[in-house]
Amino acid sequence: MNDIGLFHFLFLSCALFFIGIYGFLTRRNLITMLMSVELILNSININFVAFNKFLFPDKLDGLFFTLFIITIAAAEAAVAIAIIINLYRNYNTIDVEEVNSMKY
Amino acid sequence: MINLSVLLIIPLITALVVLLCSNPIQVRATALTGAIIQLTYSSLILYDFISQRAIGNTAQMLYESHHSWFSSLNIEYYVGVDGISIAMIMLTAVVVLTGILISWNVTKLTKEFFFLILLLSVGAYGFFISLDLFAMFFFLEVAVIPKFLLIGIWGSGKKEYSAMKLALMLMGGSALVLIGLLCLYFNTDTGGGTHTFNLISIAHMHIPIEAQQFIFPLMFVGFGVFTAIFPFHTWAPDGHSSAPTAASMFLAGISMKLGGYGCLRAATYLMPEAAHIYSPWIIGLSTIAIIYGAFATLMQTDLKYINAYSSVSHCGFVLFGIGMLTKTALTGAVMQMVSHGLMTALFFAAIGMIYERTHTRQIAQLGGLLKTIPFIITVFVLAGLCSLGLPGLSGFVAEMTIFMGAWQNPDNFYRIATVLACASIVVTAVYILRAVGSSVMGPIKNEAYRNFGDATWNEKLASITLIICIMAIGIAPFWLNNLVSPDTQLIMENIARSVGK
Amino acid sequence: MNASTIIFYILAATIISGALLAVTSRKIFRSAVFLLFSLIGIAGLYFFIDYEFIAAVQIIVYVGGIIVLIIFSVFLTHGSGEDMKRPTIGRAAFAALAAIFGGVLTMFLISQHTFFPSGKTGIEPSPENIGSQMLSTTEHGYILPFEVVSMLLLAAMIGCIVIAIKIKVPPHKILPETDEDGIEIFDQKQTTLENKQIQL
Amino acid sequence: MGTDFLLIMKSEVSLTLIVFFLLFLKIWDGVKSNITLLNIVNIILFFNLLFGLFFNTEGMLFNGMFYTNNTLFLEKSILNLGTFIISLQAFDWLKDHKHLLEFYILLLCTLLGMDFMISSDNFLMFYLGLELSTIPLAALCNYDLQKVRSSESAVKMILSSAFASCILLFGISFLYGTTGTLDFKEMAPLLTANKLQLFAFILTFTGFAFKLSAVPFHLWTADVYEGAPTSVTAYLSVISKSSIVFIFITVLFRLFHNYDATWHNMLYLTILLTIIIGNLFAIRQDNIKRFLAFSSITQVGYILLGISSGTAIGASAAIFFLIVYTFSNLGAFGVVSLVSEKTGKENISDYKGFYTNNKFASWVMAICLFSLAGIPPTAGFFGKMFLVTAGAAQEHYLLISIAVMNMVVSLFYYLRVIKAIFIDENEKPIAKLTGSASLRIALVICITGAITMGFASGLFEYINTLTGK
Amino acid sequence: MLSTSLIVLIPLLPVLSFILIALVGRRYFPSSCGILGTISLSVSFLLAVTVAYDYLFLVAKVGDTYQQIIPLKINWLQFSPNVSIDMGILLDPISVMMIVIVTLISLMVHFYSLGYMKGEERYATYYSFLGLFTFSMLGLVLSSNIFQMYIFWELVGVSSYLLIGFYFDKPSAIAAAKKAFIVTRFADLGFLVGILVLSFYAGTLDFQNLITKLTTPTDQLHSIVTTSFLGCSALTWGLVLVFIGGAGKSAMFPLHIWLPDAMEGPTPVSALIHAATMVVAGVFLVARLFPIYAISCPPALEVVAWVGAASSIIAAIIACTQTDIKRVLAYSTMSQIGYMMFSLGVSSYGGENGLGYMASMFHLFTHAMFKALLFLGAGAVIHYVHSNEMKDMGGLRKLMPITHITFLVACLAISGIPPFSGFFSKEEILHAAYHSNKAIFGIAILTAAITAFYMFRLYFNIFWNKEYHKHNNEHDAHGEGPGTMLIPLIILGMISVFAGFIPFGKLVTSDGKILVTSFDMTFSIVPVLLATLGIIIAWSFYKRESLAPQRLTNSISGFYKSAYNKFYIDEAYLFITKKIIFNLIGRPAAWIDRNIVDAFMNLLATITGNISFLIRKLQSGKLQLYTAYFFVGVISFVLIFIYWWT
Repeated sequence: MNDIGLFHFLFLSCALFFIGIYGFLTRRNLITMLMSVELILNSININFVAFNKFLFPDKLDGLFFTLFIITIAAAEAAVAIAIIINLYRNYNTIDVEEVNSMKY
Repeated sequence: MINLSVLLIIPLITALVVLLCSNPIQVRATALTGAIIQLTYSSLILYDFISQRAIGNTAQMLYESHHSWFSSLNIEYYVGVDGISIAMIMLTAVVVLTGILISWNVTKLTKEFFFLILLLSVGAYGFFISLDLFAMFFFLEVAVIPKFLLIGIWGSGKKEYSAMKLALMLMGGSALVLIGLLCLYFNTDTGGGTHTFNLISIAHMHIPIEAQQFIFPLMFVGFGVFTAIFPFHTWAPDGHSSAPTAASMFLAGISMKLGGYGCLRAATYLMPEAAHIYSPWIIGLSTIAIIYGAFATLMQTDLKYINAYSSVSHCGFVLFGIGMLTKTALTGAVMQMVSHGLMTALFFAAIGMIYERTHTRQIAQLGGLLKTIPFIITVFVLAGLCSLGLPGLSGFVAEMTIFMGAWQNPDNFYRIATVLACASIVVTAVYILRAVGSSVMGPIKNEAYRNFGDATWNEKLASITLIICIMAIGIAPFWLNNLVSPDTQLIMENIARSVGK
Repeated sequence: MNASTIIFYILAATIISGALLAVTSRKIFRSAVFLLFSLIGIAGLYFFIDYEFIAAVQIIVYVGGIIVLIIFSVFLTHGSGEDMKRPTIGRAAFAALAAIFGGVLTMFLISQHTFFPSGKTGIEPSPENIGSQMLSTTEHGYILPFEVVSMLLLAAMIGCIVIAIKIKVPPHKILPETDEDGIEIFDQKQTTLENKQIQL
Repeated sequence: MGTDFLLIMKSEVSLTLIVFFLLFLKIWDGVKSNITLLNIVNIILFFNLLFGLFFNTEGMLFNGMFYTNNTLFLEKSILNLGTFIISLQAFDWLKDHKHLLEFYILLLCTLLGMDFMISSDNFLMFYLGLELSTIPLAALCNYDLQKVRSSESAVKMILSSAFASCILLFGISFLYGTTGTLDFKEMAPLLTANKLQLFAFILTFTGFAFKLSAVPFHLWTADVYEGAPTSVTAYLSVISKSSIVFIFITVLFRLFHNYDATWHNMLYLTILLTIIIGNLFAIRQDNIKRFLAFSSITQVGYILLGISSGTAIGASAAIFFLIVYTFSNLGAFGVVSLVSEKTGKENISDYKGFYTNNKFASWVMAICLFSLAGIPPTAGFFGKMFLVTAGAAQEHYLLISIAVMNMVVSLFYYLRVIKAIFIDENEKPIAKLTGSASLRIALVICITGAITMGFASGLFEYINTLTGK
Repeated sequence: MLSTSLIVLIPLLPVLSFILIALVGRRYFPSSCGILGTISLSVSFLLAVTVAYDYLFLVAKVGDTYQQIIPLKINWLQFSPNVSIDMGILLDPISVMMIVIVTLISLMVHFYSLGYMKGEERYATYYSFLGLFTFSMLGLVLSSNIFQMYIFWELVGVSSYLLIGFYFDKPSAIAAAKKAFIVTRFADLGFLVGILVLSFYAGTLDFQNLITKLTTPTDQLHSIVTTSFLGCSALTWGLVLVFIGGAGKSAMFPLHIWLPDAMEGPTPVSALIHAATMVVAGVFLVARLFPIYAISCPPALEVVAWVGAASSIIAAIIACTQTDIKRVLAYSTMSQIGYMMFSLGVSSYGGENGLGYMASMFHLFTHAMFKALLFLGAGAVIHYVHSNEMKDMGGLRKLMPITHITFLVACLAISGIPPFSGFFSKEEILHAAYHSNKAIFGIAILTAAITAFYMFRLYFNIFWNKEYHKHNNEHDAHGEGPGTMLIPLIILGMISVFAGFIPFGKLVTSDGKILVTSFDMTFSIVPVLLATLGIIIAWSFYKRESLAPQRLTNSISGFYKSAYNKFYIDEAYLFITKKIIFNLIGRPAAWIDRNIVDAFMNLLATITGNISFLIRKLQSGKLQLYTAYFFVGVISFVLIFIYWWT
């Protein structure tokens, strides 16, 4: 794995990040938007882990950061889903385009 | 011993007591008492000041008092007065007192009305006694918002529009002042890289000329908006005409003077070189204001509009006097401020009294009132005569002083401007006589006018107070002149020193 | 091109294609599954660089937790069967352009940069090390974040419960209603309140 | 460690204890009356506020994960104060709410998050604090469970802030990658002018800008503010925002001081956009909460103006302004919550003739709005003046001019509300509203603060000595 | 024994009466106000006479020259160490003469008004205004300071305004008052600017210093004379401007238009203000500054001369055509003042050459007497007939014998028939004109003839011509007013007869030295003959009702019509004010203010509002768009701050 270096990981994560952004900007379902967020967070995790692994293996900062991000992602997802469900009860839809009663 | 802060405390306490009052009678009584105490105290200061000067106290500012306020920004509560400020303080005290008397019969939200008026007066007093630019600015803005409410709540006509316009334009003016103030602040140096707002010490500093060139117009125009400088005067006609009587009196009598005073004290005094450079511009603008205001007045049909536009013209004289940069003209400008303050207050009071009875201010609908309400009409005519510069009343003295001073400026441009400004007194005569002629004289236009009662005691008291002041200045101007001219002399010396350098 | 390289590219391909499909598939359920693949691919990536612990966490939390949650919510919101609406062409084009532009820019910036590895010997990211650091208060100790995140989880939990719990009773607040009964109730309330409270 | 440890972390410790106490109350379920509960909570919060003022011990814990000093204690006290006031104002809303204790648990968790966040000297702690203060807040936005707008606002809040944290994290990951540390102190000297770091910095900055709702990252603000329950809106616009400002100052001044040229420029642009766009939107709002949202966006512009000076004075001005802003904005929100709670009306046009029946509330509203507009003698004037003065030290006079001229525009829309309340005639004005005693206390605190804070020069000087260190 | 306090009392008594009546009298003793005013004026008059006597015969003569005496000077408004407005009293022959004239005529008018104004609703107010006017006029003539003079000048204008507009429910009266004030105000503008010019160069406002500074040939004076602006020297400008002020007050062409209209006021007022006192203020002003005109700036004096001459002839011609008796008198006043003016204009300073000055002052004095008499007489007639129009009169000689006699005396005096006073003063004027300017002399002598004609036209039309038809409700058998109205007529008639014998050359001269006037009988023949001719023509035309005047007017109908319409000067003014000033300046100014200046401010607000409306879509309520903007924002920030703005 000598030739698989930091940059590979970074490019991968970068691609994932922007795929996530694309998804976030285009998916009309709130749950899929949430999924895009997860993708983005994962790309960031890759970044942290890769930096930790390839550049600064003396400390585990990146790794811990990743761990916490994963935890928070879980919490965030839970709350978001709770909210989405509540929204669904009130609106009877989870299409993000239709959730625009407040504007201008 | 005189403590200037009392000038702020008295109206403040009065205002607070007003808030605690439970019925309109108490409110009025409290407000009146407060105003009388204030006038008494102001007179005391005036008396003491004159005697101090007489015994040779030549300090620039008297009764100074320093308190550190925000020391990290070198902001101080720093008050002190010279002759100019005292003149303005007296003006304020008189106008406040008469304003309260005139609005004796305000029935709608009496408490709030008097509270706001007193709050406004706090702003004015504070502005005139402050020697710290920050505090000055503070008080300048204090005096704006009460006007909005006064016009908005108790006004007439298109009051919302006028109130909003007035508030926004005045705030726009003060925003310009603020920008100028900040630039000025950062161009001062008290040593060690700290800056100061202290007016006196800035005056003794040398502000770089480039900075002055940038700051001066901001400050001057900013304060000028308050004085209805052309073309930022349009708040004045609408504001004055929509305001209730007392508010009109305050607006024209005091508020417009804040601007003039600011132009003099904060702009011209602190940035003499720039004042010198911009002097032709000031003269140009103010001459336009004088002439144009006068001509615009010619076409007005509403009494309040007439006085409002004529205020534009008259306040043009203030700026004109300042722009001339001669000692006499500056003195004249100060006198004009005092004079116009009193005169226009009287005028608005008279208009208010007429309006209260006839419910119209259109000159075409008035007529023959001299027969039914002679006292009020006499007041009205006197105010008109003062406005057109009748000798023996204050307007004449002030205008003549300005002209005399203006003519000292040996430059054809200034001379022509002076002649034009002089010419405005003819136009003034035309519109005043037009207003007086067709509204007061002539046959009675409306039979309902026959049943009016003449002025009540409070109206009489207010009018007479103002008339006495106007005549006191008109007949014996020397005391005002002696009060003011040493200090204008000082400002002139500052200018001369800087320009000479 | 050795084995590890190939493995990496396979993983990368899984991740990227999973992600791409997850954000484009019109069936929400499929979308979730593709996301699952992508996440598993990422876990694989962690294994690939010997970060087993984090790979395990990734699988447990994401696969065992979040994806399940998502799928669960998909069922709850009745959206699983139908095709999702397409994004408008303009939106999709814009998003694609922006994302590609952003991606290229970032990659460009990354490729321009020279990273400076610390060059020190690494700490084995073993569960023991991680565990001890996690609960250590000394240097490189993560006890405080650990505690904070536990608070966060607590809060999230409570939040979820409050929000998602099905309320059977009528609204907590009695708003003035148009029918007469409502007004009556409201008025009674007002009067009782007035006894207790001083008027503003 | 020992007592020092407890004293250094006293705010956090006490908050945690309160959270657990409330949790205990909830589980025990012994106190049935909401009003009693509310009183208990308010008293606790009051003591928490008092406790925050004393026994301040500066120090650093957990190897830089947590540090505190007197400035931070002050900042935490500001947050405590705001929370206390909001809690008082929420009385009417909560006294019939089923999930009262949960509300406070969530609220105090976010407060705890903010305390950790502003005390952090480390990106990890910062991030955790940020999320702790965001995620429960999104749940709180949804607290009017039956209201459509409430859930909409919560969705917008959580998804957009998740997105923003992603951007922020992306930036942080590169900062980590290029410096090898998460610690502010260690990272600061390692930041050089290379482009990737700059890129990472800009991402971080935009993350902050999002939280601050600075234009062009502000769009979520208005919708969220409008839909959330009024007390939560107040919390969002005051407490949440203040805490971000505090940490933003720290981050800019402590961490990114190598980039000061860049962030001056960024702030320059942001301030311009924020003030102008915020004003432009605010002038045509009718919903008063939405209106206050835009007005608070504009206020952020001014706060940033103070911060952009990069000096201690600027920081003190910002902190001072936030104190003033806490009082003023909460006062306004107090009245709004009173009205919307009792009548369900939230539009400015509904406020026409409000003064006829509700004199005290009208004056509170007026004074607070004047304070927000920066009109003397209210404290807002001083706050704004100091911000502008501090900002002017950079001698970007164009910026200052635009900012100052925009104060006039903002005056316009504040006056619109004042006009509706005092001037406009209304056939059926809002009837006499009676709020709870605690709301009254809150309003009195607010106007007292909004009037007197400006004259309390000692406070400003005190802040200045703290930030000057 | 010139006691300062006594001198001060002369102007102060009237003003005290004014204050007393205005504040107290009007309300508490309205009917006694006339008495009060009259008494105070009598005292004032007596004091004035005493002072005049003391000054002329006891005190002021040092050597053979009258000295100017300044018994009182109060610093009123200090502009700079040298320049100040002082309130002072300056006694010299002309001011002494003027106080006598003013107090005398005023006293007569006060006395006369006791009867004339009796029963008037605002009787007390009338007397208070009279007091105010008298005070102002006395202040004017006693001024020691040019600015003090200006102050009283304005006060006189206002009192005149008040008195003209006394019948304030008559629109014509209001209009006339307004016109008088505005026209004179316009002229005063010249005066004011003139003062500014003069005072700037002289460095003082004090008459004495001013005259000394501007007549002593120094470098400074030289510089003024050479500083030119638009072709004239500064001094010329100053003096001409000051003269414009004087011309306005004195109703010189073309600023005379207010004077005929001013006859809307009560007739005694016309006698006081618009015949005897205020209107000569312009003459007085030129006389006061005469040394400067004469010594330093002859061109300005030339202007004075020609304006005076033109006014006198134009007014005379117009007077011939007017039918309102007061208007005829008004034009005659204008004409006579023109006489005084050009008399000053043709004079020069000192010695023999100062004849014109002396003559002018002399004429001022005599004219004041007989013109006041004429007005008071006309007042009596109007009082009886209740009309101003000649056609309503005729044959009144039997009904009003005393009025008739005194009126005739006055007519003879004004026509310059010896030995009435007018003859002497006019004679001197013609003399002076003859010696210095033949053209003006020609005009003068022609004017004299026309004067005689129109005065007697007036006289015959009132007292002869047709028989007077009594109205139904006529109550009196004879038309004379009460005694209070007759006594002033008689007194003034006496003075008009004898005043010509006062040796003016000894008393009032340009340099204060005695001027020996030679009396040249041969020279007098031509003017007297011409005047007699005028009378005869008038007699033949108007003694009885005849068609002769009609025929004459028909034959020169174009000229007659234009003269009847006062040469359309009023219309020209009206055109300028209404069409040009109101429509072309005032209206546009008001329009611009509303629609450009103010609209600009509103436009700013509208633009802001519109922008706000346009960008509202930004806040679309759609979460993904928000995020998209966010993302675009991030990318733009990255681009801007990494690559562009660093």
